[in-house]
Amino acid sequence: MIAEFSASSIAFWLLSAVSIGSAAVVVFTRDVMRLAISLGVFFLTVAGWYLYFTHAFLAVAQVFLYAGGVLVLVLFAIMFLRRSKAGEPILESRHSTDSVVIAVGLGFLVVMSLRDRVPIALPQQAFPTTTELADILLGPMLPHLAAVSLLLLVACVSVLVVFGGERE
Amino acid sequence: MNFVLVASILFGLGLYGVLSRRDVIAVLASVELMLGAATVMLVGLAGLPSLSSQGGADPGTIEATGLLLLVMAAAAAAVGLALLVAIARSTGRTRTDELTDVRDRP
Amino acid sequence: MNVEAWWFVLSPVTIAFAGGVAALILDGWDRRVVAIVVTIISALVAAGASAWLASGSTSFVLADVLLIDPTIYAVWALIFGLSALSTLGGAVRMSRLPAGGGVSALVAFLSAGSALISASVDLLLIVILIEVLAVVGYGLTASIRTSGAKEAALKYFIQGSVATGLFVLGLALAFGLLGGSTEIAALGEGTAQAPVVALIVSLLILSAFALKLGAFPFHSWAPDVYQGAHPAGASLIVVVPKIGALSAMFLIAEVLMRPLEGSQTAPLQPTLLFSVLAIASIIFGNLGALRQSDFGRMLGYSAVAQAGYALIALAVGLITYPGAMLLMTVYGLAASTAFAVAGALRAGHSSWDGSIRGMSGLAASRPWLAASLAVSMLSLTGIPLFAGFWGKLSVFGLAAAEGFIFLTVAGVLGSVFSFAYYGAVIRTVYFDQPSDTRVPDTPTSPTEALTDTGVRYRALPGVASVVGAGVLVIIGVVPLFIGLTPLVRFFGIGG
Amino acid sequence: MMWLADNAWVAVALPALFALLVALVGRADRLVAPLLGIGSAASVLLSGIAVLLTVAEGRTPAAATIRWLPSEEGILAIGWSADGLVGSMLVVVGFVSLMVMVYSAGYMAADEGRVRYYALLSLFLAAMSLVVVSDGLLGLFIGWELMGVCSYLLIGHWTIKPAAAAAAKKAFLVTRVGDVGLLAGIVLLWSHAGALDYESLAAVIDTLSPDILTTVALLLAVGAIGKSAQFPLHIWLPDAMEGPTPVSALIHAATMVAAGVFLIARTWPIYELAPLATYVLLGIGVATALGAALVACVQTDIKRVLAFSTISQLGFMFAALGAGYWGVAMFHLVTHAAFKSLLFLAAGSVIHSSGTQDLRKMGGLRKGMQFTFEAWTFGALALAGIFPTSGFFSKDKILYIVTSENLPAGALLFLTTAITAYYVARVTVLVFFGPRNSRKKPHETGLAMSIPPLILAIPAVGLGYLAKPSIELMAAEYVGFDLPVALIATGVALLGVAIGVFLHRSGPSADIAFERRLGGVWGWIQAGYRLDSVVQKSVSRPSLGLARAAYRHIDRDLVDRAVIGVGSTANFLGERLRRLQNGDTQWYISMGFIGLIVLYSLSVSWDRIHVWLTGGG
Repeated sequence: MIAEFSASSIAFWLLSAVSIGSAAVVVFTRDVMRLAISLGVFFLTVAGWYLYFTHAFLAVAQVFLYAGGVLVLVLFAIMFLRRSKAGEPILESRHSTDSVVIAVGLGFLVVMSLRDRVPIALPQQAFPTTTELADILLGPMLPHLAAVSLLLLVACVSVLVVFGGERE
Repeated sequence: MNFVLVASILFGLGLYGVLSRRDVIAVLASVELMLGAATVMLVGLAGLPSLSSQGGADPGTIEATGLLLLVMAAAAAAVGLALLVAIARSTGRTRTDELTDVRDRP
Repeated sequence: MNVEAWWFVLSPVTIAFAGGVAALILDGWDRRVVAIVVTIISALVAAGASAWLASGSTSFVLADVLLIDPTIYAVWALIFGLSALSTLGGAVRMSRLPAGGGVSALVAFLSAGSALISASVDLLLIVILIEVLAVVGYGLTASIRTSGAKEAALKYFIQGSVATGLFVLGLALAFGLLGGSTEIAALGEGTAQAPVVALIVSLLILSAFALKLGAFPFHSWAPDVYQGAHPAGASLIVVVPKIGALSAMFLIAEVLMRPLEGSQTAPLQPTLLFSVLAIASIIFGNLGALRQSDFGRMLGYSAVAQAGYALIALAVGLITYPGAMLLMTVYGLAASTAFAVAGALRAGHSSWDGSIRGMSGLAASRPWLAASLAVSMLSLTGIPLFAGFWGKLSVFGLAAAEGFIFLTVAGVLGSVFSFAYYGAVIRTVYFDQPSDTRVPDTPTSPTEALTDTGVRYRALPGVASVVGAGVLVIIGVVPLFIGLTPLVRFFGIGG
Repeated sequence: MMWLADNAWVAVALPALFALLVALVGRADRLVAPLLGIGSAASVLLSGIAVLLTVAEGRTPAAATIRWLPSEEGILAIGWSADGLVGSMLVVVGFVSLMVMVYSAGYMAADEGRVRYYALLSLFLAAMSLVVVSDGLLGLFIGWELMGVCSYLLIGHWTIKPAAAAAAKKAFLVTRVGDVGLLAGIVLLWSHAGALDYESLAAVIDTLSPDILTTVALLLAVGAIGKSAQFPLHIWLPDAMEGPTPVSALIHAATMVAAGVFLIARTWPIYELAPLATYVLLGIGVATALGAALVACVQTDIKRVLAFSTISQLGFMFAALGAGYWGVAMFHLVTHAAFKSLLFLAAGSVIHSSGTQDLRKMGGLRKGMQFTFEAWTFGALALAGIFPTSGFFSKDKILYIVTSENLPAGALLFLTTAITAYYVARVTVLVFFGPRNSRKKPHETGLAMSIPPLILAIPAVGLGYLAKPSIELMAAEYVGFDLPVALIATGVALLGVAIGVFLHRSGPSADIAFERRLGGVWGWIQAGYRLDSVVQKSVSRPSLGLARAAYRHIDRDLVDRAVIGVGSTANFLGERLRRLQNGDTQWYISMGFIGLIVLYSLSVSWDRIHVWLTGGG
């Protein structure tokens, strides 16, 4: 056991513990600000996982996009909702066995299906440069990139359709 | 085991949150947990050396795929939050058990 | 591979997309009616271009992720044609929305995304495009801004996001464990070594598709959205993406699932899975539709049953692909016609509450609308002489010929049963006396006329419904004399 | 003319075209819609005459096939073919519908839904012609369904009457039960024979196993029973009398209800190899003939008497089929079409003139309605089977073949003949003789309505002399005249007439006396043995036994609300189902995941389930 105690495995255990812990807080907490903070921590640990898998650029993008973008949106939404209701919103859950069974069942199903297929080995890969990334995104994955830009446009228009254009 | 187990646990936690949380904002946060877990699973699995030696994906493709999924999920999250704010503004209701106007009436 | 001509290959999609962008800009100038007209015209041009390209014989592969051949062009022509019809059907209501140009732009983007999805052979591209369709769906559902519509949109969003999560998880497993690629053809090679992984991947991805298709047990959003959404939106949300999703489901079923059927080690039984889903959808959809009082909700449940008929084709296999596309298309046409009638009613009888009861006496006050509605209901039931009959015949007929007697019987019984609620609409429209509470045809007020183009604009949804009904009858009658072959060849076999 | 014979599809296309024209321009003038209707009837009649002339020359009219699906077997093909049987049927349909169209010009002159009426009637003609000229079961089925829809809409023509709407729905649903049987038969036949056109079927039919053939024959018979209103699916026909009287004459007496007999005649090669099915036909035919005749004796509504009499006469045709002589059945179909449509049209005039359908309120109508009375008398004599009318000849042949095939069945049919003569005499006496019970002065109802019954009287009387040539034109086995049977039948019928005239000569008082004496039995027969509810239960219970336990709680409630039990049970299930759609998103998602997990488990353990299901084999 001690022999395996490398820097990499410390990172693995640490990441596992923090990501599961923060996710659990998001799912179970009754306080809305704790939820927002734990969600931020979770987003950061996801970035940590990407780093662990040697995808530094992805990790940076995750931090910018989620910890920086989505989390701010969530905070705005929370503050807006707070303003619309009197007092501190307390989050409620309906803990029931069937939800537990479904969630555990699905996780079990995935893990059992992959049981024999996933080798226990650490990912070791070359670090792609951003130039390579750009070449791929503008080369073979150009259709995907175009589709994502269509998605962004569509998302903006959807928000416009729900909110915009009100005169009077 | 390894990160597959962790990602599955995260996905299951997110799913549990979606199913059990009463407040839509918490449900949306749980959806983010699911998507994050799934992306971690993708990046991790695709990078395993024994699998990529079969002629699988190169690191650049994995990273590009992950990036596109990130942007996709973020865009969807923004629309979801906008919908939540819209309905909160018009009805003041933000809980799933309050949002049951549209349904079959016995 | 013909990279030089990509703009040529994708020209229909580009035209529709450009129409959407133009509509957005016009909406910014608050020229909503012009914006709507522009999207209708661009959709018609895109449909024409697709039909013209479909008559050619060249196939194109773009960047290994888009596979475009005459069959796909034929599907595109239908998608863009339906898009034009739906926009026409919802035009009046759309023009009254604060961001009406944006709504018509969304419709254009929706048709462009659906067209791309039907041509795509790459899981990553499919998941992104599905998300495009979903986001358009959320926007269109909420666009009329009633609290019910917003609620339906939010619930649709939550269910759709969970489905996206499932799809991404499935994509992760496929990408990581079935060959390190997102191309569906490449995934097929990995399935033989890892049947259990292929099973879970297929189930996760199919769940997401079942949600798009509105099939049991992921159908629950359909009645809410059909009821809550904008008429043009509803017909598109539920019609056009289904054509794309069905096409992609066939691809996945054939590549990822079918090769494993019958082998001793494989746990994957695509025929069994699709049969169970098909029968459950038929039962749930039909029973659910039976006692609905809201017209949109009834259509929503009946759509679940129609998805069940399409799933029969999936259970039978690739041989029924053209039949399934025909079934889905004529369903879409009939549903669009029905929604166009609803759009016309909303435009004319602003007091119409959306209920079937509220349509009573329509035959006397607006005979053409009533006739269009009757045609679309008969076509949905699958009565001979209407287009729906050929769709069902080509699916059920092949199912029976391939020995799937049980599924055929389920489908036929479901169709017979469905007349109970489709026929009830016809009875209400033609036979029932109008209830006292119904306010008669409201006169045209200055705000309603909206004559910025100088057209008698209120008539547009009615025109759309009559056009749709006419096409339904033509498709229904013409094969009696020339046979179904040309129609089926249009969808890619027999040629 | 020859061109018409070789292109039988015209008989379908022209009425369909006229139907469309009526819908489009029918409002232009009062005469447009009736004239177009007459045109569609005439086109069917001309087609039929052309076909018969060609067949009489000894030539077979041309046939052709269009393939629908480009599959190798070519199974999904539709086409037309014509022979003597088709020609006779077309002539019957065309002639009767021509008379009905002319009659309707008077009867429906003031009706607001006139245009819809003529459009639907023309469309119905197109559908009926499709059933007749189609060269295979597929085309037949399409026309069959379309007829059902037209009939549904025509019964419900007067939608102000709730009874009409309910009757329309009931007719549609009950015949659909038969249609499911027909469809199942077609699918089964197709999966084993690989073809659906009569020509290919005749070629391969010997190679099929007798079990399959018997099953197919029985399933097709279920369809025929539904359409031809035979026991136990006859319950829709009496209610269908809520529609306009000309519709009753055309659809519910002469053409559509005869489609069942035609179906069996057309698929006769199958029945030749399935003796069990012919026994069933014989049994159902005799039972229906006798049972319906008894009910007809106690009805007080003139149209319901005729409706039950139609059921009974169709029973005679089924008995003839069951005895193995389809040509005889078809001949009775032809004569019955003539005299029954005549009776219906005359009854329509009577109703129009007296303003009621109730026999007890009529009487003494002979004075003032001379033409109608004469026409009625010819029709009544034919129905009663009195020499020398057509009904005498066709019924005599049926009695003869059934008696020689199965003596008890023949005896029952003789009894039925007597009862038929009795109720015919009863209706005639109650309507036209005796004291006048209505304040309204009887009057003729205009040329358009009094001429058609008189024209119909010609075939009703004279067709009997054409028995040999017409059966031979259809290429069926001819049965000669049998003197002993004819004598007995005539005697029995005259006895029935005598009793009927004797009992009812002084008005409806005999009915009242009977009713007092018989009490509950009388009411039981009058309600058609209360078979309605029995059939409803026997149809609903087996098909949806699931809900039986719950059914008990709300039985009364559901039976009242829904037309038949199938519908109500489905409603009940639908109601339960709606509780699933409770507005809770999270529950919806749970439902999806439960489904996902179940599908996974099913898939993974399918091998074991399969082994378990097949008992280890």
